[in-house]
Amino acid sequence: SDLAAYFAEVVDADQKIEPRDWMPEAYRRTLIRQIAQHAHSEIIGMQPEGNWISRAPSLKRKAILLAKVQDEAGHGLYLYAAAETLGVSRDELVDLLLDGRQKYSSIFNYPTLSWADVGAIGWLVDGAAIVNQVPLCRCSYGPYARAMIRVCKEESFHQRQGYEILHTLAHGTAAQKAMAQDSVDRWWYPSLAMFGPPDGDSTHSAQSMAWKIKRFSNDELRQRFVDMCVGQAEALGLRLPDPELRWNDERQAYDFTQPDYDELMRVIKGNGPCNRQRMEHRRRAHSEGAWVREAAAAYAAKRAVKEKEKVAA
Amino acid sequence: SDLAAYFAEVVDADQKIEPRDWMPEAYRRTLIRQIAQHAHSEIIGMQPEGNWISRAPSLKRKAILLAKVQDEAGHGLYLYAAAETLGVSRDELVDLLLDGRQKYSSIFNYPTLSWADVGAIGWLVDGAAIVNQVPLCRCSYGPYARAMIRVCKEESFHQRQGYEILHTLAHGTAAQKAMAQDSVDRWWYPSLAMFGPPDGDSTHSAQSMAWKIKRFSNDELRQRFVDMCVGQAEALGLRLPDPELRWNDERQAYDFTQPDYDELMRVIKGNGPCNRQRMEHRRRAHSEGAWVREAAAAYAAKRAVKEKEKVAA
Amino acid sequence: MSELFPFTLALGDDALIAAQRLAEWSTRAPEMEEDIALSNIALDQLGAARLLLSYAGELEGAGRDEDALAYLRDDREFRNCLLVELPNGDFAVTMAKLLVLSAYQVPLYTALAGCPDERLAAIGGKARKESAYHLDHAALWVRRLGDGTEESHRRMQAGIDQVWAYADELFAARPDAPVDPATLRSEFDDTVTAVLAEATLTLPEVGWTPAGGRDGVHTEHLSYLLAEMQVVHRAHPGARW
Amino acid sequence: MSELFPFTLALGDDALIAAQRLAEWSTRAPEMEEDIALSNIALDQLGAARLLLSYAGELEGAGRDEDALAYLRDDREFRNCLLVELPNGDFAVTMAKLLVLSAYQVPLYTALAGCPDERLAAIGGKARKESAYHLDHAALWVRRLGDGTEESHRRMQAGIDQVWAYADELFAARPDAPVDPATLRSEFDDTVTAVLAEATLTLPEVGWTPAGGRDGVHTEHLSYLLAEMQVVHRAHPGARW
Repeated sequence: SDLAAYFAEVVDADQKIEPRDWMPEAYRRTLIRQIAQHAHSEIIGMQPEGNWISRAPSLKRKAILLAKVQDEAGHGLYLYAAAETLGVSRDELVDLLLDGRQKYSSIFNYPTLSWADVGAIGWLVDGAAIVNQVPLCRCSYGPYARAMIRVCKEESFHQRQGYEILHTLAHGTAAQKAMAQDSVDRWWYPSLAMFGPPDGDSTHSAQSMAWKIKRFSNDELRQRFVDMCVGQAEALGLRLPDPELRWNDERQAYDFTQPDYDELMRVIKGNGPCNRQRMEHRRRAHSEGAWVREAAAAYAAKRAVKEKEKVAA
Repeated sequence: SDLAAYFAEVVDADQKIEPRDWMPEAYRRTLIRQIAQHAHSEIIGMQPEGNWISRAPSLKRKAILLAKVQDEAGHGLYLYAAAETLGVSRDELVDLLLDGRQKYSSIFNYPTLSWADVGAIGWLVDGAAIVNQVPLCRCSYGPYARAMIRVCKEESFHQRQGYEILHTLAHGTAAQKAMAQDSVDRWWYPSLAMFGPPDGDSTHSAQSMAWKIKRFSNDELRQRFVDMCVGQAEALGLRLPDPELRWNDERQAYDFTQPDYDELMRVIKGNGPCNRQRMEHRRRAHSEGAWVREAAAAYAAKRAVKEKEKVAA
Repeated sequence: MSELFPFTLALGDDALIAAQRLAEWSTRAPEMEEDIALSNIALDQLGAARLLLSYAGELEGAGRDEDALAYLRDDREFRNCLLVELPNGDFAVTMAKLLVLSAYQVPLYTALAGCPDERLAAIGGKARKESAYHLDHAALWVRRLGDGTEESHRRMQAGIDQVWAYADELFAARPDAPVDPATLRSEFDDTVTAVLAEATLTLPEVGWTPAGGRDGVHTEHLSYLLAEMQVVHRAHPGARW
Repeated sequence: MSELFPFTLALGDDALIAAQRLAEWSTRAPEMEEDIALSNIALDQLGAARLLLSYAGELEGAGRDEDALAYLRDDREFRNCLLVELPNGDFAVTMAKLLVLSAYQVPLYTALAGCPDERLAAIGGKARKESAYHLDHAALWVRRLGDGTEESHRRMQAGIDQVWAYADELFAARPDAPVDPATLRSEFDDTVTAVLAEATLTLPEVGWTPAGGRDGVHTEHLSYLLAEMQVVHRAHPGARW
């Protein structure tokens, strides 16, 4: 059809598909799923870091952390708005999350056990997210690409803050340095797993590549992330917990140990250390807030009636 | 009447009135009110000390405190049982407490602000309670008198523990000693107020004296308490916060500053620092436990039916 | 030690403890936009707290910075009003607390902006704009909840009933301070009365006036809040963060 | 350091953290008799914790007594199972936790009572009687709630569903220990299965096995519990109490 041809042409030419444009139903569905999952990840991802706001060890760090968690809520909102341009409502998507029918990034199912984890999440988890997301700024769907540009800008700010936290700890007291190393030890492999299963096992990839939703394979991005981290870890004075990590001159890249993909699958299936806790937290906030949302709606309805009466009078 | 004469004779002879005996309705009502108030005080009185169980600074102190708060629950139960011998049920009395129609000792409407308060409550509050209660061991109503004997034994044990806590603090670091002094400063006058308004303003006293429910006036007991505390404070190395406190050779007793009876009246009327908090805590525990009590009753009823069926079969 | 120290410390402690409580809503608010709004308000309070505590440390002249004051004092040394340390309760209680706090902070910071002490005047000038937003936000929710559903009306009235008595402490006379809070009461009363009327809510008669925060005699809640807030900082004496 | 140290420490930490959680019910239980009963059980656990931690300190040989071990370690150094650190939840969750814990501690302490180490044997001999009472108490309530009202059945089943997965960690093999917990699993399963059947409850299928407590990788709950438990002790370094 003409529409399909026009769609293919726009994608091929690296132009943007916009909400008003025709698009294949599978493209729409893929994007909704991916953007929603991304939005859910921002919202659920507030919890592990939010866990340390009340205990942040200086007022400055408390302010930075609070602002960061707030930014994540903001990212969630942009992304839900981007998904809404595809003809689905935020409420529907939130219900899909709360019912467990849509996922969020598995990384947020690990617990934050120390203040240093706030640093490690910033450095490694946000770092991995950026490597994943930078290519999405060129994604074929306009609203998603534009949301990602904004998100990535803020994420790289967050990543720098995380790096700074770890840097301060790694150059602080012996206990602080040990805390930092312990965090890196716990977060390294889960961060590597954020790029998804190895390319051989990845399902949706080929079609997403063709549609220019995805631009690099899981393994390419993972390698890029490892190569980026090695030098930063050295600068931090922290050790990446991989005895096999070494420069491969032939590949011009670092060799490294793959994360435990069985563990990744367990966590994706809902059986990570914190899946139940994260979902219960979100469900509780949602259900405990129901009376407030209802009140706001009732108030707005009353006001609308009053406005009408005023106009009529 | 013969019954009234017999009642008067028993009381005059310092014998005990027992549940099966005839007694004037006003005597019964006075006793119910007093015993219930006493029971309520034990139950509400668990809260200020219970506030420090989770934070007790050594495991030994934690065990002692937990056992003490548990003892208070036990005292509450004896006393409700003593009141029940007068033809009222514990559930009725608990409802009277929760509705605010019966009182508890005003002392428990002050907050516990430090670990030392656990010591000060033991030493001063339990000390004042003992001075109040020892004469009640000879009260004319048998079940109350016997409950008080048991309660007083445990209370003096608690008082010694409180004294010990303060002694350790007063002989510890400068910060510990300051903490102990601060507690005594805050608890001294409220403890004096535990004996009630001055004799001139006390309403029920004369009749209670005649019935041998009460044996000494408020002011007599208060004086006895002050005289007891002065030496103990010296031994502790802590200062009682009363510049007027001095030995009166003529009276063979200590002169002292009276507590603020206006404050006492405010607290009795429900306007102390913690009245609302204490009542809300109790009401919440009661209402949150309702489904458990209902389940226990339903289970017992089912079992009773099954037992009957077994017998019938 | 400057005579401005106790006043500045009290204001800083109000803001700090308010920030700590408001931040507890992060990830728990009734809707996502409100999560962001409450974090914003918490950030404003925290920002004011940092300016005030830093300045308090200078006024004291004993070498304590904002973190020393925030993390290394016990509850008996805190000078915040009781209102801000009360537990959050439900969203209605939180909005009742925020209404009272911001209806007090708006005239307070406005007056402070005109006081002779330049540092305090600068802090007041910055903070009054933020407080005006907090007040708008709280007032909007109090109206929505008060005039929303039957349940929200009941909860909002209960929230007001619960916190109203704690307002008195805010306006205790302090004649020597750069701004005597007693002079702010009538503006406060006008603000709150108007909001409650629009919200179809009633001003409760209370008959008790809890106080003590300004003298370091707090509720039983504050020491728990501080135990959590200070735990990491205190576990690493002398460390930098 | 004796090879018995890690095992003894883990048992002591289980008992200590269980005591801390159970004691949170003090003044909050559904009925007064139950307030007393839960305090009793908390006191038993605390008593066992003190014996075990004191002995652990001796086995370690580094001069740490029960209080040094209880108050001066961070969560990463605690070796308790995750089960005991989970929040209390409602009364049904607490009874589910207590059922699992005591159905594990009864055979554990019984076996310990016969182990070659005299001190551990003595502790086991004392604690097994207490644990038998805890088990009876938990089983009674699980039956009452499971076979009580519709609401209590729902809550009790939810309680079991919530904690059941945490049982696995208790029985992780420890072949070098005086008692290998793996050998206790079948007795545990028999006990719990019988109680749940009588209570008209179903054993959930879980499919996940949370663990990490024995290696010091806990849930996010433990550090909050410790912050509160340790706050006074840590605020006064070196003080006696």
